[in-house]
Amino acid sequence: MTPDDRRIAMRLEAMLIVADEPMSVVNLATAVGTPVPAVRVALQALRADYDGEADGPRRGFELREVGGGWRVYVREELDGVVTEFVGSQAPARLSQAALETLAVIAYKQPVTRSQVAQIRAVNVDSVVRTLLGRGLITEMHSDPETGAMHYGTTSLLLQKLGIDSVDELPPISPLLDDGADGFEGIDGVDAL
Amino acid sequence: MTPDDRRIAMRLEAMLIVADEPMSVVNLATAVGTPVPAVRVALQALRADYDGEADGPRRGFELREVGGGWRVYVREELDGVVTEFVGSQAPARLSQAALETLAVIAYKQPVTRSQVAQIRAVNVDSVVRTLLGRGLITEMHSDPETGAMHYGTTSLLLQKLGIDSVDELPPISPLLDDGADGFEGIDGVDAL
Amino acid sequence: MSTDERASGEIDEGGFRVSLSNFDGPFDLLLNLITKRELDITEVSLSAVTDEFIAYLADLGPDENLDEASEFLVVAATLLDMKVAGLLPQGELVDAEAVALLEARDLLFARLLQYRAFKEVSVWFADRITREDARHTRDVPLDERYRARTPELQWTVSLDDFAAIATLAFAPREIPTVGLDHLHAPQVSIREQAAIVVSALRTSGSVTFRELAAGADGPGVIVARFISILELYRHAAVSFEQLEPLGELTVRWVADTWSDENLATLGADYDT
Repeated sequence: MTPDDRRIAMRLEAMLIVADEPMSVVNLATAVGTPVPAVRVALQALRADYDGEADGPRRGFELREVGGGWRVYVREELDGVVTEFVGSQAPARLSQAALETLAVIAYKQPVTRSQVAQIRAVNVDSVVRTLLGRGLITEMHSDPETGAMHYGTTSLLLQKLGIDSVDELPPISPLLDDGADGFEGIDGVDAL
Repeated sequence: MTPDDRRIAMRLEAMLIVADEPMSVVNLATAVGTPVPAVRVALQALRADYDGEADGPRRGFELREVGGGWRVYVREELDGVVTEFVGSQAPARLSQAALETLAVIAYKQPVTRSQVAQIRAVNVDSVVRTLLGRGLITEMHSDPETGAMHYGTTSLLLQKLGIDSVDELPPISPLLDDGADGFEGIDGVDAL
Repeated sequence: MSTDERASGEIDEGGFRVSLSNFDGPFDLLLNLITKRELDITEVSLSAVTDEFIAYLADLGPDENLDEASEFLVVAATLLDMKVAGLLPQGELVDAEAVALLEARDLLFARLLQYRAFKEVSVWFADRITREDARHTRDVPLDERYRARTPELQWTVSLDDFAAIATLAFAPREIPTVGLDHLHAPQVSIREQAAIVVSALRTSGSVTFRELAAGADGPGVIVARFISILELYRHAAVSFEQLEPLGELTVRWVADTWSDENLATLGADYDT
């Protein structure tokens, strides 16, 4: 492998490690500033490398061409390790913090993480991840200006609560003097 | 490297590739079913491997120990390649007041707001609120007598600073040692 | 530019200078010299620094960037603390033991240097955060298939429970503070207290502060008497003598000319 090949491989690795969906060869070529055919060759070489077919060892991850793009995945034979760990980490019940965050999102949706954090006066990043993972909330749209993601609740939550729509959420009492201005747009609350 | 070492390394790679936050050595040890010391050794070896210090080539990604755990990052010299493509937005900057407050809390933790206010000679309530909302500091415990809340820094702050523990904070002006007698709580600084 | 240069450059702009018998220059340089032990802290006259500081504050226009002057807030707060500590030996703003341990001058400089150390290290924080923000980490959502074996979520919250949780979550989470509203401090007139002080001083010529404060009805009155003495000092009507830090403070009447007109304008700064 020439130093130039190695340079391309490193750049590809940098791109592939942050990509959260398969990246097309064309996109990768643009990103690393290398013609498409060379990128194609380099990707094949990386895949063989990770599979232990070059000089190095076989990796715990692999490079797969899926749906017209390339992406790093956990090597299939190791899926069990990940599944088991994820299962052991997920609590069967939601924590109080998770429930409160869920409640804020339910009543204020669509709402960004930082807006929730402001109301709760704590950082809610990991809780939001848990709720996403549990399918109780979902990403709705990102703000065109700031790019901040807005979250809302799912039909799974409605199902758990036994209601058909968020309109059926009970109105909450306006004990919030200054918090009240945060409720514009929520029917039911305005009505109070 | 024994086949057994290789097996551990592959399992670690599988876990690290799915992790969305720094993974503690303990969690990794649980996930791969290997004692902590062996995991620690394996992580060091992987880091050296990715850095091109083993037999293989230098990778476009690297393994970093940050915020109390291990996580895969794009190699710093290649951040430019990724930034252009990902087009990440700059996060909101902290004000000078927030930075100073953060510094006082980092070095003197656990510390109350009034202790911080005394050092900064201004009221720090709103700054503390901001830092809490950003998840950079957290409530640790309240004083059993006065009820005053003590604050400390979070692993998110360590991640933001790119360090693994508060021990890696730079030593602050040695002159502080002198006056320290009169200032309860500076002991932590001496320890640095 | 190093942290040091940046800090001093900034303060130089601020322009607080002191002129002492053994030092003449920017206050920041004075601190630097003390830090590097090129100037003995015990050779610095605290009262001279205080005078210069008050003069500096008086010249500060309303448009001055207070953020840059934050170091001087520390000076001001410390000077005030020392006054309070002298006024109320068991003062709460300063740990009485700390005051006893450190001479007043040491306290001022120790605090300043402490503040400064944190200010300097905050530059490191800013640099690190900026640098780390530019880093990219692998942050990819977990594939659905890994969740397959996740234990079923046990949902035990009823609709009403959920609303109750929402109410709790929306309740303003004020950072707890100790309210001072219940302290209905009666208004104390500095002018009235000054009249009492002036009358006592003109009668005796020289009185200790302890005597002046004796019989005062509550801390507010003591504070007002103390402030009135500071005001009288500004009018060059009194002088002080204090043989040792925190020792007995003797107030002496030195006014050549004094009329009740002076008294009428006294403490006007405190009028609201």
